[in-house]
Amino acid sequence: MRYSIFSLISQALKGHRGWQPAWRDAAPKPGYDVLVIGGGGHGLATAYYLASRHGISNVAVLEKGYIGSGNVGRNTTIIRSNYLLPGNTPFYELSMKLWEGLEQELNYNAMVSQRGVLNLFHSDVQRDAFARRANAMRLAGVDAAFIDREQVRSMLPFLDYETSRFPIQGGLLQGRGGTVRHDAVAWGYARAADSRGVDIVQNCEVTGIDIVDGRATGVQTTRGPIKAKKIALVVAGNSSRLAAMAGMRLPIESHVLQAFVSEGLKPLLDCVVTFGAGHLYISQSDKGGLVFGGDIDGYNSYAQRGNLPVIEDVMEAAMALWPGLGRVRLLRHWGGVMDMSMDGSPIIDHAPIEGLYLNAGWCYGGFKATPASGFCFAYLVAKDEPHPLAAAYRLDRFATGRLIDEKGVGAQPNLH
Amino acid sequence: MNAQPFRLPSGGLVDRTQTLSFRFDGKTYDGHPGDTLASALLANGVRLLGRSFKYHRPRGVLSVGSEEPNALVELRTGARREPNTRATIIELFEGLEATSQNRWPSLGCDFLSVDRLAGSALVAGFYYKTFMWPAAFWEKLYEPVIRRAAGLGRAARFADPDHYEKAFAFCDVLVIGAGPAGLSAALTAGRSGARVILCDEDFRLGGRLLAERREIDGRPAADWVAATLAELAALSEVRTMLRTSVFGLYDHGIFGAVERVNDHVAVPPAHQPRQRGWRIYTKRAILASGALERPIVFPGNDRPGVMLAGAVRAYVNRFGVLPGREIVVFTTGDNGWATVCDLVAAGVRLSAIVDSRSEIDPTFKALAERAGARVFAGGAVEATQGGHHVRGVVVRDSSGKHTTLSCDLLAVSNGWNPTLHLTSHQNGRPIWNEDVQAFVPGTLPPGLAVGGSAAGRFTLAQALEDGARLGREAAVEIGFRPTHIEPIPTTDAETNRVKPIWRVRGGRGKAFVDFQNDVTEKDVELAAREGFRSVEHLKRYTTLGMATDQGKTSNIAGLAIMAEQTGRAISDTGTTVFRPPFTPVAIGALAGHHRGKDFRPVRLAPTHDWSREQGAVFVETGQWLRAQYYPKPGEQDWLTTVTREVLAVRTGVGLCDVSTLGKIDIQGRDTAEFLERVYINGWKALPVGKARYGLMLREDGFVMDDGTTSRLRENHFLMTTTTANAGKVMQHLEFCHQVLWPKLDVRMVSVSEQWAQAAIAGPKSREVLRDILDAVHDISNEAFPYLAAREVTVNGGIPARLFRISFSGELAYELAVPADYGEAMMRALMAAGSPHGITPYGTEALGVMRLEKGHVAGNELNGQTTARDLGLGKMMSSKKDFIGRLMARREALLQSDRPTLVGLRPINNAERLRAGAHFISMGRTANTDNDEGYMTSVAYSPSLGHWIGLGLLKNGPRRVGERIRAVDPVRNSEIHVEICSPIFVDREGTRLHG
Amino acid sequence: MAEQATSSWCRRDAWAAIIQVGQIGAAGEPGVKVQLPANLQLATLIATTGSTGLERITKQLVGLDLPRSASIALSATHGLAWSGPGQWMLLARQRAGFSELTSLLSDEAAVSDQGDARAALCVSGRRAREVLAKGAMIDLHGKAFPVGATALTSFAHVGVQLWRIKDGPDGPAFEILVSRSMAASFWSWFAASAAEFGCNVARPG
Amino acid sequence: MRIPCPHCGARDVQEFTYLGDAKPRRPEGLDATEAAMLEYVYVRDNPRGPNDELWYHAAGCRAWLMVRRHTLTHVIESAVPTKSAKAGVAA
Ligand SMILES: Cc1cc2nc3c(=O)[nH]c(=O)nc-3n(C[C@H](O)[C@H](O)[C@H](O)COP(=O)(O)OP(=O)(O)OC[C@H]3O[C@@H](n4cnc5c(N)ncnc54)[C@H](O)[C@@H]3O)c2cc1C
Ligand SMILES: NC(=O)c1ccc[n+]([C@@H]2O[C@H](COP(=O)([O-])OP(=O)(O)OC[C@H]3O[C@@H](n4cnc5c(N)ncnc54)[C@H](O)[C@@H]3O)[C@@H](O)[C@H]2O)c1
Ligand SMILES: Cc1cc2nc3c(=O)[nH]c(=O)nc-3n(C[C@H](O)[C@H](O)[C@H](O)COP(=O)(O)O)c2cc1C
Ligand SMILES: [Zn+2]
Repeated sequence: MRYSIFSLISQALKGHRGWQPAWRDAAPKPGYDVLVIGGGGHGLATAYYLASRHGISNVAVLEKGYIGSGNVGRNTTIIRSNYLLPGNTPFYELSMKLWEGLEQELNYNAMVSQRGVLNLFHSDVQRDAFARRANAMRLAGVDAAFIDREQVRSMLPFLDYETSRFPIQGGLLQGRGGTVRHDAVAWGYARAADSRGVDIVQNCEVTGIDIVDGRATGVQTTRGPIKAKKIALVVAGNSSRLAAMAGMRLPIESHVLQAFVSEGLKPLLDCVVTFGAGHLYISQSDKGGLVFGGDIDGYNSYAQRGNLPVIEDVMEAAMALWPGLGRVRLLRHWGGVMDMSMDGSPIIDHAPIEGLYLNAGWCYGGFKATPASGFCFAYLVAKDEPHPLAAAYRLDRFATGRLIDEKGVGAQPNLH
Repeated sequence: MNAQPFRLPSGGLVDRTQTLSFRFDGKTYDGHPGDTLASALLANGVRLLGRSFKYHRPRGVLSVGSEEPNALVELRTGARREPNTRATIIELFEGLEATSQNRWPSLGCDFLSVDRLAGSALVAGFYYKTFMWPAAFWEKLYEPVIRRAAGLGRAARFADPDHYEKAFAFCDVLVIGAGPAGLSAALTAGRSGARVILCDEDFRLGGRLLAERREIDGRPAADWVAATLAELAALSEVRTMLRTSVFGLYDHGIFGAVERVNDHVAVPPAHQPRQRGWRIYTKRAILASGALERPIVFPGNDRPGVMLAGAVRAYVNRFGVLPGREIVVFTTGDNGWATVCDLVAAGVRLSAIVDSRSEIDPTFKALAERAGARVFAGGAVEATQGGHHVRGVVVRDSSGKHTTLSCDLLAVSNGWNPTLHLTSHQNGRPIWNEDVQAFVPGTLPPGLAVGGSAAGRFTLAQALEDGARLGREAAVEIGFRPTHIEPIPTTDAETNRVKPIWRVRGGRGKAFVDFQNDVTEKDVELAAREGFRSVEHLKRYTTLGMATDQGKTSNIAGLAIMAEQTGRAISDTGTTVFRPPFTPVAIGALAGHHRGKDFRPVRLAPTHDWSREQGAVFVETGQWLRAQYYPKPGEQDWLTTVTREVLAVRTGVGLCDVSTLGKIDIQGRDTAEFLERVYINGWKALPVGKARYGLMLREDGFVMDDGTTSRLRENHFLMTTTTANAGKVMQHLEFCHQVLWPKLDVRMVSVSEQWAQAAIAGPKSREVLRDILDAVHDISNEAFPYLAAREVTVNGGIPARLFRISFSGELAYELAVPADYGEAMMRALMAAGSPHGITPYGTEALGVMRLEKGHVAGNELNGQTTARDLGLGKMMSSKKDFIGRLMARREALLQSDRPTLVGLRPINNAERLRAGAHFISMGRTANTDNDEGYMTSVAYSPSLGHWIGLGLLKNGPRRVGERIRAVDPVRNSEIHVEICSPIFVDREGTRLHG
Repeated sequence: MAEQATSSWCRRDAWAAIIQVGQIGAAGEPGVKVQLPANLQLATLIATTGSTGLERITKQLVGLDLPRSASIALSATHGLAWSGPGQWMLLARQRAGFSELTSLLSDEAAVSDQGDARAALCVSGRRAREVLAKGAMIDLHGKAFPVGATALTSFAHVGVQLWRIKDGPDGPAFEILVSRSMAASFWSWFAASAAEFGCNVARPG
Repeated sequence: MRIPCPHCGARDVQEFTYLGDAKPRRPEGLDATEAAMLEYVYVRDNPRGPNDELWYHAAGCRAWLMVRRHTLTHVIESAVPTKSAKAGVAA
């Protein structure tokens, strides 16, 4: 059923008895043209674009838990395309464009909200680096503005301008950046993919990958074996585990990133703001909770939960940036397992095994990439050639030296 | 009006000898010490305390603890305003001021309350289905409206004036909860000699015993509590912490807790924090957190005056408050009868008791008779009546007949949920227990045991028994020996049978599952219908359990209804994950002292005060504050100052503090070999008494850091690093030594803090130094040439180190003395230099001069550049292995068109360059495809009279002489520049060697 | 090297302009007492791997056994604090003779002067442990941290080494070394933490 | 987390910095191949289970430790100085 104000009102009058499931809870068929492993944002988007752009709808998305149980359902919802390096900028801008038309495309309101992302800087070195980045954005046709301390103050008067250890000097503002209702992204893609014939199979964990004569032919799952012509791995924090099933090792480590939400508050923060002198970003959700993120915990982990030092670190930064938060209470915090790559950038490429495709390495920044990742990955899987805007995300870039290291910290995932 | 009309004439743990005056929504009321805001308001007959999130429904007090979903207020005012504060746990103090929230214009008359019709469209997830057309309307219209409706309370607008702190505690056994289970656990563990911490979030210890009329060993339970507390107080290794919520369980037995040190007073006393955030390190922990009573889902169940039966008991017994006068009890188990019993004991009559069970125990029947109450066995409440609070209920009896009863309090009970949240913090899953009709703890994290109600063992006898046993077991497990075993106290009889019902069917109107987020049974049904059947989907789609109470009272009904909708058992449906914090924690308490200037330590050079005296403006460099420039009176802008400083160095002599550089003392037979491996260039041939510039790479082939390293003796080197990278380099060297090459005899230690160091630069620098050094030291050009490095003495024997190195390109020295002498050194140099016009200069002038000389620094050493990129490729030795050697050879890193270091000068000398501008060839469109690099650093060169820059440019060095565009769209500028050598001044280095 | 400091070259230790002598925080009998040791001399000693020479010579020169685990050997004049595997902090309570002493050790160890690299303070008083517990992520309970124990750790983001010296009249006493550059930040935290107990600061001589 | 430093005793994880997998051995010397170095620098097992890791007691004794820690439960089995564990040392 199409969603609209009219269907909503007509259902309201009927006691909402006529709504259909947003997607079928499909049982796996014996075989598919394409198996997408991983029912996160990227996997569901991949399935949707395979069906909608490439006419490939004999597709199943296999998800070990419930869809959206991974990072798409636990991130801080920030979208932006303020990247520095040429391998990244156009790709993230494609994603931003896809976000901008997402609701109409999916007939699902994922609440894409372009409320602006403001990155603060606190030193001259940082200012120069941000200027470089802002200009790179503008050269790529991405919106970027450089604002000074007084402009920051007029936007966010409650931040600390008087006593702060690292005074705010200014900020890089991307007006088109913002937030998106995370769960709705998974649900919206799932519903749209399902309506095009894609099977969404939940509670189906892939436990093995069948490789015959160097070719991937199917998978073993907790719901039985499934054959496939092509297999697309999109499992974020579990990428190394799936790769291991195919005998591969990746330039990836799994790390935990925590996120935090405060009790619901009347609106007080309109944009997304990041603190440049510590690890912290804050936005306010449509429900009123302040959503915080910070640094990763810093060690390999599959635990989906973090520890106190980083919690305190994030809250110290919050108080340093915004001293009025002292009496705001933290409601909940949780963690996600992220696929931290060795240069901090993603991989969208063929695996060295025929029939196997790899989408991984999104670190803590892959939510914003969801539409473009699905779009470009579907392109790769369908056409067996990389999408031009994702061509830099090759697996062999570590060997060739064509790294995409935005932060310049080198082959140490916990520093990206 | 009668003051506190609902206060019982006697009883309770409030201090009636004192009266506290407080305000709610502008009206003044009285209460007593020992009250909570909720009990005091109830005593005054105030029932309407708040409005719900979505529908703005009137809400009152449901519970008596931190699980409260409804009675949320804004506490205090101004910068101390605290939104969403639970009236049920706010301790009353004189002058307390609270305001209702989420209503407009007033609590009684809220225009935002949603009527039936609109309410029927605002079902779970309605926003996903609409507001999509026209696309532009979302940001401009729909979303702002939705957002305005968001949230409950208002955060303070100003900086929090109170202080917070952190603290760390260590114990053998942590006991969480000081009810009967926790008290006896603390007692047995404590008696064995173990170090025990007993925490309770309440402001009085005793747990449910404070709320109940129970007997222990034949005496009132309060006596046992008092005796136990007295014994605990006498045990020196037992520490009791009141008002302390344990909010999270983290890895390896570490708990987070928050102590509300001064929330029970209007303003924290001088020198005291408002709250303290604790990290508690434990060997064992016992969770004795009790249980939370469950409400019942039926239409109108959210109206003020509907209260948990156990809470009613607590208000009566602990606070001496009768929350209503015409009382109906609606229960699905024995617990409702306990309330009847206590009301009767307090001399209160009841209207009716509705028990959903068809069989009623004869003793209960007798009790009802004494209460003068009608009994509806097998009945249910189908609706409540009233406006802002309950005035009546509609009861359906076992035959289906409806009776309307007037009442102003409906006590409900549907059994209890163990407070097992902390057992889930490490991903443990609770399991459904049919016997007790509740989820009980599943797999426990290492070191944690659960007892009493928290384990689903709901009787007092079980609580006492569990506590005693677990306390002893914990102590024994970590090696303590209990002395003698005291008998477990006996208790009066108690029954706790329950047959929960997850919703009352048949009624009309909204039946709430989650009170705060306004999730109704219909929303759960809708979620099931639309395929959101996993409990986690249910939660996210309907927001069930996502409010400030985290569904402590609501989750169970939600999942039970989902189970029923999907034909699954409750055990198969499962619960959502509980995450920390157990109750919301103020951000201030987690940050502690670390805000404002104390956010992170600041590092000050030993010469800091001297620089300040000289009028320095300071700049953050990593954690350090460094003197950036030294303005003189009358100098209008920094450029004037910096230009003066640079010219002073270039023509006379200048003095700059460089103490912040990292300094690593490296000694041992293999030091030279070690340096060979960590630096790209050679070290073995460096003579004693000489310094050399070194560059080190990361193993991935990119530049890590640079600096000069001096050979002080055969096996003793002193390495310097950049200020920013000092810690990183030290760690890297320790890695190389301890992990990669443990066999090498190298021993290193950071001496960064030991030495104050000053650069004395400029043609007159030698003269100045001569005055300072003890006469024995010959520093003529011959005796102390460029790159000489030696231990010397000053002022008659003070040990010092002298290096002839230069970042500025002038004849220059760096002199290091023990840090205590740092300031004296600066003063002495100033005095010695005054005939030559010695001028202090800061990092800004230093930056100008290094740029004039083409020296790379932070902006170029950004982790993305290789030695080749920086024009230093030739330094890479081919005769030895070193860190980063192989990875630096990767194909793309050798490509000739990689951006490489060049100098840039404006074609129009008047134009100012900007770091961060990108390079585009003349005639090309400014876009990513044509982007050829960027300007890394710029400065105004007083020597040349125009701006100069360093940049990384594709094919750079081969393009010297070419003109290109430096575009800076974010600052609306574009400047044409000429590519030149990065060395702008004294290319031959004559000044340096002079 | 004999050093004849003249008036123009005054020493200025790390606490100058940071700490003021007197009472801070709550008035009345101070719960915490701070003493700033004067003339404390320090040097890092790192032994050659496998060599036992250092053990012998320290015993000979200062009469103390080189601690093999996280503890400190103390005499009235000297101390040897374990400060990492194969590393010690040598301390002397007076300036005279220290450079001669370290040069005698330099055959058996890499010696680096650190006397100016640290700001030292001694904390005692009834509430000493409570103040330190506001920053110490280590257990300072008498059993876990007896007299003579030492630890390298951090307080409130500032790296420290501390050890427990002989108990004072009102309970345990600790000596703490703080990185010199962070002395001001350390003190800001310490003063705020000690204020509720009342804190008396003294500087001998 | 608390890491049981063999020198200092159990200490909060906050005192440590993390480097990662301790298994890869640096290919040493002028004969080392680029391919081997590539593996060493970039490729990881990243197991969900016990993992040998390099930790540095930065705020403590400054020793590099090899810690065997479970990446799902975070339970630590052992922690030894790398010097005795030979982590990362050329074979
Ligand atoms: C706390 C946090 C904050 C973040 N904040 C942001 C942000 O603000 N902005 C941003 O852009 N990015 C952010 N990210 C990153 C972003 O969420 C992720 O990069 C992105 O969601 C990853 O893609 P995904 O949605 O496909 O992953 P996931 O949602 O993790 O999808 C992977 C799916 O694969 C499934 N799976 C795994 N193994 C198997 C198997 N064997 N069989 C079947 N299924 C399997 C998993 O269950 C999971 O559902 C954040 C991440 C976290 C954890
Ligand atoms: N009849 C029944 O069905 C029934 C049900 C439940 C409880 N009870 C009665 O309740 C009592 C149970 O004793 P008990 O000791 O198990 O529990 P309790 O409820 O008496 O005590 C639990 C204590 O833990 C504290 N607490 C909970 N979580 C905390 C946290 N995270 N941090 C700090 N403090 C926390 C609470 O403030 C409370 O004081 C018995 O008297 C029993 O009879 C009876
Ligand atoms: C942007 C965002 C906002 C959230 N807001 C809330 C909230 O208001 N209340 C709440 O209980 N949880 C909130 N959560 C957290 C979820 O409840 C949940 O913890 C998270 O999705 C991770 O799932 P898990 O805890 O089940 O592992 C939010 C999560 C995200 C990503
Ligand atoms: Zn250690």
